Formats: sequence, C-alpha cells, structure tokens
Amino acid sequence: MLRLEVRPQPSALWGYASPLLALLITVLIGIALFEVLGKDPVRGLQVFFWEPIKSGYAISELLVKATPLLIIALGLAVCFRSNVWNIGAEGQYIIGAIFAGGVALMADKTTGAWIVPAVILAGMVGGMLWAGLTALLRDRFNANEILVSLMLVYVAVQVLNYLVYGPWKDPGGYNFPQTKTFERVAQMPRLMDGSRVNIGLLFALLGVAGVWLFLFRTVSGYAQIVGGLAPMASRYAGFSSRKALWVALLVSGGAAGLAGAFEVAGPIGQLTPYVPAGYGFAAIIVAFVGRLHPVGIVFSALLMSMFYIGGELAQSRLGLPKSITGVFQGLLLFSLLACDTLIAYRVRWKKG
Amino acid sequence: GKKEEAAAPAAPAPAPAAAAKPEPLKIAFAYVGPVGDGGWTFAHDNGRKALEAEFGDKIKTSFVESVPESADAERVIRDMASNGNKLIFGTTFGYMEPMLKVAADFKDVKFEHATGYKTAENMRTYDSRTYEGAYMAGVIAGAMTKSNTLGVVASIPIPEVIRNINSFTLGAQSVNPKVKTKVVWVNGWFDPPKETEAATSLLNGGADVLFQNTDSSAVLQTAEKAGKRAFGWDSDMTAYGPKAHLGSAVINWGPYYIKATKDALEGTWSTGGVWWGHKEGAIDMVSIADDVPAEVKAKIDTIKAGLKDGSFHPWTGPIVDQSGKEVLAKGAKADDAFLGGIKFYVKGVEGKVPQ
Amino acid sequence: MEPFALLLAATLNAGTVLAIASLGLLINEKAGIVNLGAEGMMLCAALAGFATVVHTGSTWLGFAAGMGAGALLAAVFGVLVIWLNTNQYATGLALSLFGGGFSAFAGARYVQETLPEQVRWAIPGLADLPFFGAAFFRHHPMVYACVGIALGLIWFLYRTRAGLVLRSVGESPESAHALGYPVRRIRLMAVMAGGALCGLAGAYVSTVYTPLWVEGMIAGKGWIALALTTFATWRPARVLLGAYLFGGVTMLQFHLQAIGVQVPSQFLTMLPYVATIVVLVLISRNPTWIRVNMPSSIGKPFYPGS
Amino acid sequence: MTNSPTPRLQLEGITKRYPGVVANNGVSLTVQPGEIHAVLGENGAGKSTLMKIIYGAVKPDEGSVLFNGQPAQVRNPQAARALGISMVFQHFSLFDTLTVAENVWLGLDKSLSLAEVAARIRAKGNEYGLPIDPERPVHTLSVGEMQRVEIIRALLTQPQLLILDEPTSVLTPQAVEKLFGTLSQLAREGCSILYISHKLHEIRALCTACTVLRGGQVTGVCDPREESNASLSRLMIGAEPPELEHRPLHAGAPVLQVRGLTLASDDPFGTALADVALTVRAGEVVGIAGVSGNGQGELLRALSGEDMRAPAGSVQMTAAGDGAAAQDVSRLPPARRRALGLHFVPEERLGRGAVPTLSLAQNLLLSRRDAVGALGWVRVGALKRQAQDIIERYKVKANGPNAAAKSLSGGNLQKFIVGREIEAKPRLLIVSQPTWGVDVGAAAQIRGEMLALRDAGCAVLVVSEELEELFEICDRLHVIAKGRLSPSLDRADATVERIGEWMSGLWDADQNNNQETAHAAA
Ligand SMILES: Nc1ncnc2c1ncn2[C@@H]1O[C@H](COP(=O)(O)OP(=O)(O)OP(=O)(O)O)[C@@H](O)[C@H]1O
Ligand SMILES: Nc1ncnc2c1ncn2[C@@H]1O[C@H](COP(=O)(O)OP(=O)(O)OP(=O)(O)O)[C@@H](O)[C@H]1O
Ligand SMILES: [Mg+2]
Ligand SMILES: [Mg+2]
Repeated sequence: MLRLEVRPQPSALWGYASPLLALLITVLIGIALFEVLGKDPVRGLQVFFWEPIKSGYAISELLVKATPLLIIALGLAVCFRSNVWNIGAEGQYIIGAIFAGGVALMADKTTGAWIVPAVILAGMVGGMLWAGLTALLRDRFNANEILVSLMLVYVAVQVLNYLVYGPWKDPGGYNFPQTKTFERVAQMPRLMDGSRVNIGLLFALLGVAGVWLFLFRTVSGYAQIVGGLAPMASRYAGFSSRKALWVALLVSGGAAGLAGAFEVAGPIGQLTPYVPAGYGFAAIIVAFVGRLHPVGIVFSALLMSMFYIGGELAQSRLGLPKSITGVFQGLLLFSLLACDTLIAYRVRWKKG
Repeated sequence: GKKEEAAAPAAPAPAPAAAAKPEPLKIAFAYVGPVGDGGWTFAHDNGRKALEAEFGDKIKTSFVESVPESADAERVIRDMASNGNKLIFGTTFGYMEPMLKVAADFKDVKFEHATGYKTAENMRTYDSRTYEGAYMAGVIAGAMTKSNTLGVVASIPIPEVIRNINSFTLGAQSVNPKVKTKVVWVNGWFDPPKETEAATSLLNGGADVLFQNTDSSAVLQTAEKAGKRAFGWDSDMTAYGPKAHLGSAVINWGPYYIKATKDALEGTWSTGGVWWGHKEGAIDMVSIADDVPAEVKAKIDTIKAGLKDGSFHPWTGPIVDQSGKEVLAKGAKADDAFLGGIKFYVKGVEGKVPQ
Repeated sequence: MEPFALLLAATLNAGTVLAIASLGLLINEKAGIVNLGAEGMMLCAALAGFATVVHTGSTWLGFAAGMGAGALLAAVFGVLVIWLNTNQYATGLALSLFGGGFSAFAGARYVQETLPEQVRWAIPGLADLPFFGAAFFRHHPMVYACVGIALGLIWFLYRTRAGLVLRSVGESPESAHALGYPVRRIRLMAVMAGGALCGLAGAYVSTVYTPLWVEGMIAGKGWIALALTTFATWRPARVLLGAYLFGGVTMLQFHLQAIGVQVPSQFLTMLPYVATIVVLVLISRNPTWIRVNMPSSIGKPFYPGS
Repeated sequence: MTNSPTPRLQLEGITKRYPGVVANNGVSLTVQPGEIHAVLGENGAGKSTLMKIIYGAVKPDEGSVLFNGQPAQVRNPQAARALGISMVFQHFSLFDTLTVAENVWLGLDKSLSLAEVAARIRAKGNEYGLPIDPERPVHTLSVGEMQRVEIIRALLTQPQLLILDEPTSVLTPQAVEKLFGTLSQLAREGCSILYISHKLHEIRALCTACTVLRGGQVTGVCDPREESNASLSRLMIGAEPPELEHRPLHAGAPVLQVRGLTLASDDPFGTALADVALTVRAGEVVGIAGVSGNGQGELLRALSGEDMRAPAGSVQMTAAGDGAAAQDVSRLPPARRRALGLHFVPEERLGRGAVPTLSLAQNLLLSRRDAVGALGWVRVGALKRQAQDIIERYKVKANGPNAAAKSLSGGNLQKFIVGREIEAKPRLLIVSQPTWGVDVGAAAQIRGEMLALRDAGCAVLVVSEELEELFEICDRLHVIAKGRLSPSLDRADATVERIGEWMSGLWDADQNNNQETAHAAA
C-alpha cells in the first residue's frame, strides 16, 4: 500500500518540481483526450504551447491576456497568504473598470495627459472600495468574506448593467448598452506600435517586484504572512488581525480594480456589459498555481493565458469545443494540488 | 433602399466547372455564446451548416465559440483574418469595434457584422427583422388567450427587444383589442432557471400565453408544465413543449450566409447593410399548433404574403404609446430609422420601459 | 388569493433546488469540510441526470445518475482534501472550474435533446382545496422529498449515534480519532453524501425544474447553496427556511416587476444577493451563536497522528 | 514471581519508529491483575506512544501484545474497548459543544440509548464519588470535571485494564488525593491500572509496580515503594537533575503593578478575571500556581497585550530605573509593551511563540525589531546573524537559522524562544510553562537562565502548573483559582498542602487564620 510520510523538512526540490510534474500530468491527460477525440495530439500540443508564442505578435497578445490575470493574482497572493479568502476579485475588477470608465468618460478632446493617471487611480480606488465593503462586513460583523465577496460580484455586474443600460449609455449609440468610446487621450498608452500591450504590463511587472519586496522584505508583509500561517503567533507578535484583513482586501481589491482600469481603458476602450470576462475567477487559479509567490505567478499567468489562447486556436484549427479550456485548467489545478503533497510528504511503499 | 437586391432564397448555385480545383474559400465565424446554447449562437451555427451544405468543398468554415465581447474578440478575429479566412462573420453587436479595427488592417478580407451599425469599405452589417416573428406570434397569442393577459420574458432592454415586445402586443391587439402584456426582465440572454422563475411569475400574475426574447426553451417548458401556452423563439422548439407550443418564431440565417458567400465567391461583394425579414426567408412562423383556429392560421398566411410582397407592415399607424400619444399617424408605415429608435411601450404593455 | 397561492407554490419550488444542495453541503460542513465545488458538481450532475433521462426515459434513474455523478466528483475532492491535505478552498474552486468545463464539454451533444413528457403531480383530494391546494399540494414529489430530507437529516444528526459521530468528527477530529473513529473515512462518506445531494439538486434542475441541458445552466445556484449553510448557522431546519426565503426573494423580484414597481430591474436582480449579504451579516454578528453551531474544525486540515 | 496468575497484559519487544525518532525500542512490559503499574519517564521518553499502542490508536512496527494470556491484535480503540482496555488521554478527547452524555456515548461501543447512557453516568458517578450532570455541555465544565467525564467514560466500559496518561497534571493536590482513592478502589475490584507520570512522589505513593522508560527503551522495572526519588530519577534520566544556584534576593522597585484587573474572557468558553492584583519587582521571580483553565490564559493575554481590553489603569509598568513614574500599559498593544521592556514566552511554542513553517530567523521578527530598518525594511542578513547568535549561545540543536521552527524538537524550540526573549534585555520577563515537554537538561538550562536574569535585576513572572518548578525558582508565589488571584506568599511559607488548598480558591479562610495567629503572637 502506498503511504504518505511527513518529511522532516519540506522538500525544496519538489517545490519547483511539483508544478512541472503537474503540467506534465495535465499534458499527458490532454494527449489522451486528443486521442479519444480523434485529433492529432502533436498538433493539439502545438496549438496550446507553440502557436501562442511563435511570433512577436502572438507573444504580445499573450501578454495582453496575461496582464490582467497577473495583476489580479498578485493582489490575491497577498490576500490568500494572509488567510483572507477573497473570492470576489471579479466584482472588484468590475467596479474598478466602472470607476476608471467614469473618469475616462469625463475626458474630451481638450483634456490633458493627466487623465491617464486619474483613470488608473480611479480604477484602483473603485476596486478598493468594493473590497473594502467585504472587509467592513467581516471586521464589524464577522460576516464570512468568501460568501460576501462572492455575492458582491453579482451585485457589481448589475451595477455595471444599470449604468450601461441607463445613465451612461452612449446617446449616439442607437440605444445599445454601452458607453461612448473613450477619447484617445483617456486610453492607456501602448508600449509599441502594432501590438495592444499597454502600460498595464509595466505596472504588472512593477507589481511583481513590489509584492515580492512587500511580502519577503518588509515587516508589514511579514505580518500578513504570519497572520495567515499562525493567527495566534500574529496576535502574540502584536500584529493586528484587523489591519491584516484590511490590508489584504484593500491590496487585492486595489489590484483587481487596477486591472479593470487597464482593461477597460486599454483593449476594450469603452464600458459594455461584457467587461466581466472572468479574469477575477481565473486569477484565483493563477495565484494558486503560482504558489502565491510573485515570480511563480508570472509563470502561471503566462501559462493560463496560453490555455485561453490555445483554447481559441484549438477551436478554429482543430474544431475542438471551447469548454476544453476549462477542463484543462481544472485538471492543472487538481494535479498541482495533488503534486504539492510531495513537498511536505514522501510517498512510501509499505506492506499491510 | 438597401434591401432591394434580395437574392432568391436557397437557389442552388450553379457550380462553375473548374478544371483545376480552386482553393476553397475560408470562412470563419465568431460566436458570442456556446454553439450549445440552443438559441442565438445555435441558430447562427445552423446557418453555417446550411452554408456548408450549400457550397460543399468550395468553402471551408471554422468557428470560435464563446468569444467574449471584450479584449479577446479583437485577437480572435485578427487571428481569423491572418489565417487566410477571406470572409468573417461576427455574430454579435459587441464585435463592432474590434471588427472595425481588424478590417482596417486586412483590406482583402470581407467582414460581416451582425446587428451593428458601423460599416467600412470591407465591412458590412446584417440583421434580421425579428419583430415580424414577434408580430405573428402576437396574432396567435391574442386569439388564444382566455385571460386577455399575455406575458413576455424579456432579456435585456435594448431597442430590438423593446421593439419585439411592442410588435408582439400589436399583433395580439390586431385580433383582440382587450389584450394586455406583462413584461418581466431577467437581465440576461441565457439563464434557464431564471427564465423559468420569470415565466412562473408571469403565469402566476394571470398571463396564460407567454412569449420570450431569451435564448433558451425554459419559458416554453414552464408553460408546458403549468398547462399554459407559449412560443418557440430563434428555432423550432415544438419538441420542448408539444402541448404548450403555439408556434415558433424562427430566425434563419442560412439564406443570408449563402448570399454573402456567393457575393464573396463571385466578386460581387460590396459594403452596406441589410435587414432581412420574412420576405428574404430570414424570419418565419412555423409549426403552428393544431388547435389554433383556422381563421387565425389564415390570418398568419395573409400576413406572410403581405410581408413577402411588401403590402403589409406590422408597424402601420395609428399606433399610440402608453401615454396615449400617437407615435405613428394613421396609415403611416414605420421606416427603419423609426424602428431602430423605439424606446417606448405601445399602449397595452404594462410597466415602464427600463430607463 | 390565488396569485398569492401561486407565488407560494413557485417559492417552494424554487427553494427546493437550493435546499437539497444546501442540505448536502451542510452534511459536509458538519463533518468539517467546506466544498466550494458545489456549482461544478451540480453542473455535472445536471448533465448526468439529463442524459440518463434522455436514454432511459426515467426521471428517477436520472436522479440516481445525478446523485452518482455528484458523489463521484465529491469523492475526488474528498481524496485530495482528506488524504492529501490539499487546501479545501482551492480544491473546491478547482472542482467548480473543472465541473463547469467538463459538463459543457461532455454535454455538447445533449443540447438540443428533449425529455419525455412529465407527469403532473397532485395529491388527490388535497390538490383541489382552495388556496392550499394550489400552494402546497400540486408539486413534484421532490418538493416534499426535500422536506423529508431535511427532517431526516435533523433526526440523523441530532437523534442518532451515527449523526453524533459525524458531528464529533467536525467538532474535533483529533478527539474522534483518539476514540478510534475512522475520521478520514467518515469525512469522505460525508463529503460523498453531500455530493450526492448536490447531484440530486443538479439533476432536479435539468430534468424537472427546467427540463433541458445547456452548459452553465446551474447559473450560480451552487454558490447560493453554499451561502445558505452559514446563513442557517448549520441547522437543517434553518437551511430549509433560508432556501424558501431565498426562493421567495427570487420570485419576488419578478413579481415586483410584473406589478410595475418603478425600480430599475437591475436592482431587483441584485435583490437575492443583497439579501444574502444582509442575512449573513445579521447572523454573523453573534459570535457565540456561530461558535456553538459552527463545526469547530471547519475548513481546517486534519492529520491523524499529530 | 512464583505461581503468579496469568498476567493481565504482556508486551514483548514493542518497537515504534517515527521519522527521525524511535519512540519505542523493544519495549517489554507486564501488568498483573489488580495492579497499579506505573510507566515512568521524562518528556518524550515514549510513554504515550506505548499506551496508544496498547489502546490500538497507534500501530507498532514490531512486537506482540498478550492480553489475559491471549495474543491480541488491537487494531483500533474499539477493539481495545471490546477486550476490556480503556484509556484516559493526556490531552482530553472531548467535544466542547456536545453534552457530557453525548461525549460518553461516543466512547461506548454498546448500542445504548442516550437516556440509558445518562442514567449510567449518574450511577457510576455516585458509585465512585465522581458526580457530574450528564446534560451539561462540556465547554461549561472545569478542567477537573472534564477529566471526571473522561474517567467515567472509561469506567462505563467495565475495563479490566485502565490506562491513565498523566492524569494529575490538571488536578489540585486535593483532587489528586481523591483520584488516588478512586483508583485504589478500582484496583481492589480487580481492575489493572497503567498509570503514566513523570512525578516521582505520586508514583511512590500510589503504584505497586513500575516500568521506567528512557529514550524509548526500558531502563528498569522495580517496585516504586522500595525505591527512593534519587534512584528512580537515575533510572529515568540517567542522572540526578543538576542543582540550581540560588543567590540571595535583592528585590528592587516594582516593575509590574496590576490593580483591579477585572476582565470577561475573550473566549466564550473561557474564565473571567476578577479583581486581580499583582506586583513584580526588579530582581525577583514571582510565580503563579494553579490548575490550568483557571484564568491563567486570560491573565497572560491581558499582561502581554494580546488582549487589550483590560480596564484603564489596571496594568502599570515602570519603564526606566528606580523612581520613575509608572505608566499605564493596560491598553497598549504588545509591540508598545515590548518597547517598554516587557517580554513574554507563551506556553504554546508552535503556532504562538513561533510560526511552524517559518525559519528561525524569520521567527525572530515576531518579537524583535533589531533587524528592521526604516519603513519596515527587513535586513535579512542581520536577522540570520542574530538567529545564529541565539542558536550558539543557548546551544539550540538546529539546522542553522534557516531551519523551520517545526523541525526543532520541543525543548530546542523552547530554548530558542526563551533565548530570543532574554536577548532582548527585558525589564520584565513573563514566562508561561517554561519547561513543559522539555527534557531535564534543557529544563535546568532554562531555569538557570531565568535565575540569571533575575540576578541581573530583571523582574520575572512565571506561570506554571508544576509546583516543584515554582518552589525551585520563585521568590514569591500567587495562586490563581476561578479567575481570582490569591495574595502573595513567600516561598518559605509555601507548602504543597497549603498551595493545594489555595488552588481550590480557599485562601481567605487561611489568610484570616494566619492573621489571627500573627495578632496573637504580637
Ligand atoms: N514558488 C516559486 N516559484 C518560482 N520561483 C520561486 C518560487 N519560490 C522562490 N522562487 C525564487 O526564489 C527567489 C527567492 O525567493 P524567496 O525569498 O522565497 O527565497 P528565500 O530562500 O527565502 O530567499 P531569502 O532567504 O533571500 O529570503 C525568488 O526571487 C524566485 O526567483
Ligand atoms: N505522531 C508522531 N509523529 C512523529 N513523532 C512522534 C509522534 N508521536 C510521538 N512522536 C515522538 O515520539 C517520541 C515519544 O513521544 P511520546 O508522546 O510517546 O512521549 P511521552 O513520554 O508521552 O512524553 P510526554 O511526557 O511529553 O507526554 C517523542 O520524541 C515524540 O516527538
Ligand atoms: Mg525569503
Ligand atoms: Mg505523553
């Protein structure tokens, strides 16, 4: 019988090997799935792992897709490390987009370049406010943050709908539910011609460094981690659990709002009912696959984007259904969680 | 006058006997929902299948489903264009801006955008006159209701949906002036349990014939369970509620897809916008229930004939709105601009138009 | 009177789905395990149930298939969480994601299928009573079965030894282990039982409530069911009450629209979610109440022999 | 050993290995019917592991078990109970939110109804003088009552062999007397008892046979009535514990002054503090004795700042040297109190005193800010050097400053934590259970460090359940009972009997008597 045995020390080797093993397992299951569906597995793997990076343009699109995931997941890493379960990043993303969109809509032809930082800031504030609501209810009334943040996603969707079907509807838009397209000046500057990558990517990369420094090099970050790992130790040290709660939710909400701003004032360019694209939920997986480590999250955000884009390509190239993306993402997360057992445990063969 | 050049529906294209078999024309579809939604996207995919049946190996179609109307749309459409697709259909309003951007970069590719209003040199729009189907459903509903109360499960308050609610009511009033219509919004296109709940609440409110502008068959099935009547929408839904089913207002995208493909194949493609209805074979009322009185069926046939030859228009005055104000004078026929800008309920619809 | 009776009937019907799933999750949580994968399990079960009815024509077999599918997925979750000690929240989310993707993937061919005609249920004699007949006695048997499940669960949890063992495992797995109870096996059974009930709810949605299959058709009911357990402070009777309350609020939003209340419909659509938050807040304010009713080990991993 | 009856229990060559430790190594043990057999050994010797093997809660790697002469395969505790073996665990296996009857029911295998169980609890309770209300939820019980529940639960299975794992650590001396009475009664009725302890005098008072374990191996079998403390101690730790050096007391100005500390517990199932008064002076060690669960946790949290709800003015500290004004700290957070020189070693090492999965260096940051620069910047290098220093100075066995806290043994981690707090040069050190689960050598070292600190002029407050320990290191003693704190007692005036009585909260009568004698004498 196979038995698990606790390692005296968590294995550093498996810390790195486990994501690779999980990926391998996912790929193997993927190959089996392609075989069952009668598709060429080599072609299938190519579509998922090669086509998304085969050209400069493809890579830039990968980055466009990865940027919001990365930004949201960085915030969630801080949050989850603090043992605060914000499942509602999607809602914070939406409200961030609404705030950013609201500011962007104020711009006209004569507006100066100051509008760009204003839009970014507004997005962040929006996300923070929405997450702050969860923090407030948790702090004051002890209401479970998983459920509250999740319910607030549905509320945020309806707030967005109300605005784009109602007061913010483009008067010249044949009554369709969308705002007018933001002025050029209110849109996020692109990093280069011919690609849609905008300054959001720079913020994301700054965020990686910032979150790493915060978590691993500052006392505040340390307080968050301790609060997550051992609440009693945190109380002993004198770290406020209330502060940790607020920091966790405000950081993750701010990050989600920021992502909303970059997305709505970037590739989308206007508010529509379709701003919620599931980034907030996907980012939860990104954060976990990235081991709640900023550097790990960079890789997992790229991987997740490859799955998304690969899923689109698999449809147009191989005629596979879209849902295969969800299957793969779920499988990857399952196998990663299972493989992570190997960090703390050794598998032993034992009789009896 | 942009809809004059309607092609004869389903006329088999005479295959030009080519010596060397030419490369098939690659055609791509971007769908907003899953092809399995049983509604909007399903109907478009049926159109795509009709296209394949029509042209066989002269074309090669592919599609990407559930493309969000967000930043992803541009990438997907751009990928389609750069992969050798020469004709690209974007099947939802939200692809308008992305398609415009991609169209600007791929001058040799033809772009077809459903339900939008912006065009370019190589991008045109198409839509269907769903209100004609709604009107015919209304005629049947008005004749069949006993409580004189009709219910509409409405999706999202955009002009098209409001127009359909009104058309349904006008149709009903044309045979039964006492009819009132109750409307419940579910704020989504596709949420079967919620549509069920909305339909139930309309039935509880006294409605005995239901109509929906949402994409699933849930409303029909709810009526079936409650022993009330309802319609199919988008596609023929008889099977979902054989006893409740009064008829299905179907959209048939096939004829337009065939025409557009022919234009592209034969080099006759030009920009513009079309709005096809029953006349062009895009809209129909099918599988009318057996217990619908013969005179009602006859009336439907008259309407269809009138639509075909242009002698009948559902929006013919006098039409008054809820406040009693005349919005269309007696005898006047609404033009497309009027139809595109309907933001009011006609008299007989209860409640207020959202915003 | 009649419309009100019908509103009541609709409320009971809408609440039933939530109640069954939520009672299942309550069993999980009483044993100390939170399964955020409810939505995914319900989706797969909805498909399994629907497909079974398509092929066999029997709604009851459909329910059984749904329960089987729910229990199977729950078992996967359980093995990961209970034996490999993976994070419960992350694993549950993975299950939701996987269940959504997989059901859509596997269910593509069932999208246009229809089910055989349904029997209309009515309790002879009672169904014709004025008001009460329409409100209470013309429901699918599952609506009554749901009440039965709740009562059975109350009896099981608070009147039987097995129920006591289940609660003890959620209260202190260490103590239960020391007394010789196979904690992990009990937890797995509880998780599978919970999965089976979620599966039953899913199958009920796709075969009776809205008899069709389309991807994503559970549309968030799994999440609401999760919220309901906390909402009900882990008491089966309150779960039932909460589910009907929630069903009532859901129906109410449409009734308010139908009677012409002048509020943007988006705000009415928000209503159930806002109501959930409000009730959560009201209930969570009292820490002792929560502490006495909440299984102490909920969400925490248990390593036997530590 | 001639014509003795079949032994109740015989263990042969029991071995149990855990990763990195051999908890039991070829242990053999024989228990006769009606015998009270002690298993003696210091912390970590393997006593609990051996008992769990007998009870079927742990599977041995090697060895055999004979029960009443028959080979027994004890697969699980149910099987053990079916054989007639019952156990009272060192750490209670009770369920807080369930009632007494439900708790007992869970430990019985017969299919009784809950009502029958309640009736039997009453009956058994009366029979053995252990009255308890079966309907009460366990969280409303005192620790002593909880143990009563455990014992009744064990007795209701009609055991032939009853295992008690360190039952007295939660009892007052008087309650211990009562327990011994109950156990003797049981033994007279023919029940064998395995009694685990590392308290020599208890074993010599109660037991008729004794097996001594050291490092998982049997180092001796004897009749404790014929042994001395010294000889048992040699068997147990291989040596007698080192003597501590006691310097004369030079108490200075008060450093900590507690007045009128009345505080409801922050735990719904906790004990409220009532009008606690306490003074600790520079250069003295003050001890607080008491049975656990009498408000120690609440008091310590109020002193350390983990609980900041104490009434204003109730906790005062004098920060600087003599003559400085006292400062109200009752509502200051822990970090501010640390800045004033208050350092605290909690009883739970893993999870409170240290974060299990973080490295020793990172664990320094819990209570130390020496390596923290402007804006909260952590200087990792400095942190590691500091951790390395503590490891060296306090002889902590660890894999360097990067070792995870949970990889250390209990004693080594305790040395590290005590070192961490002492190195901070506190003016007031509060230590809770300084040597719980720590081996004798380490315990002596830790006690020595505390005394050295006192001699250097630091005020030290020790909370412990081990009276011997308190008698050994304290200059003055208080007793805590039901959230009230007794007046202080000089060590010279403290006897086990007296402290024992006080542990039940009966100090007022004693005080009056004393005062009267004092008056009479004057
Ligand atoms: N899960 C992970 N995924 C990817 N990279 C990682 C991961 N964990 C650590 N790293 C890499 O290790 C580097 C150091 O990270 P970290 O601070 O966690 O290590 P450390 O050993 O604690 O270092 P230090 O002692 O300097 O704090 C990171 O910059 C990163 O490159
Ligand atoms: N489940 C386990 N996993 C790993 N090591 C264990 C486990 N249980 C006990 N040990 C180790 O086995 C040894 C013996 O432990 P045991 O609990 O039997 O000692 P003990 O004599 O009862 O000590 P105490 O007086 O502290 O109760 C210790 O080193 C302990 O750390
Ligand atoms: Mg580090
Ligand atoms: Mg022990």
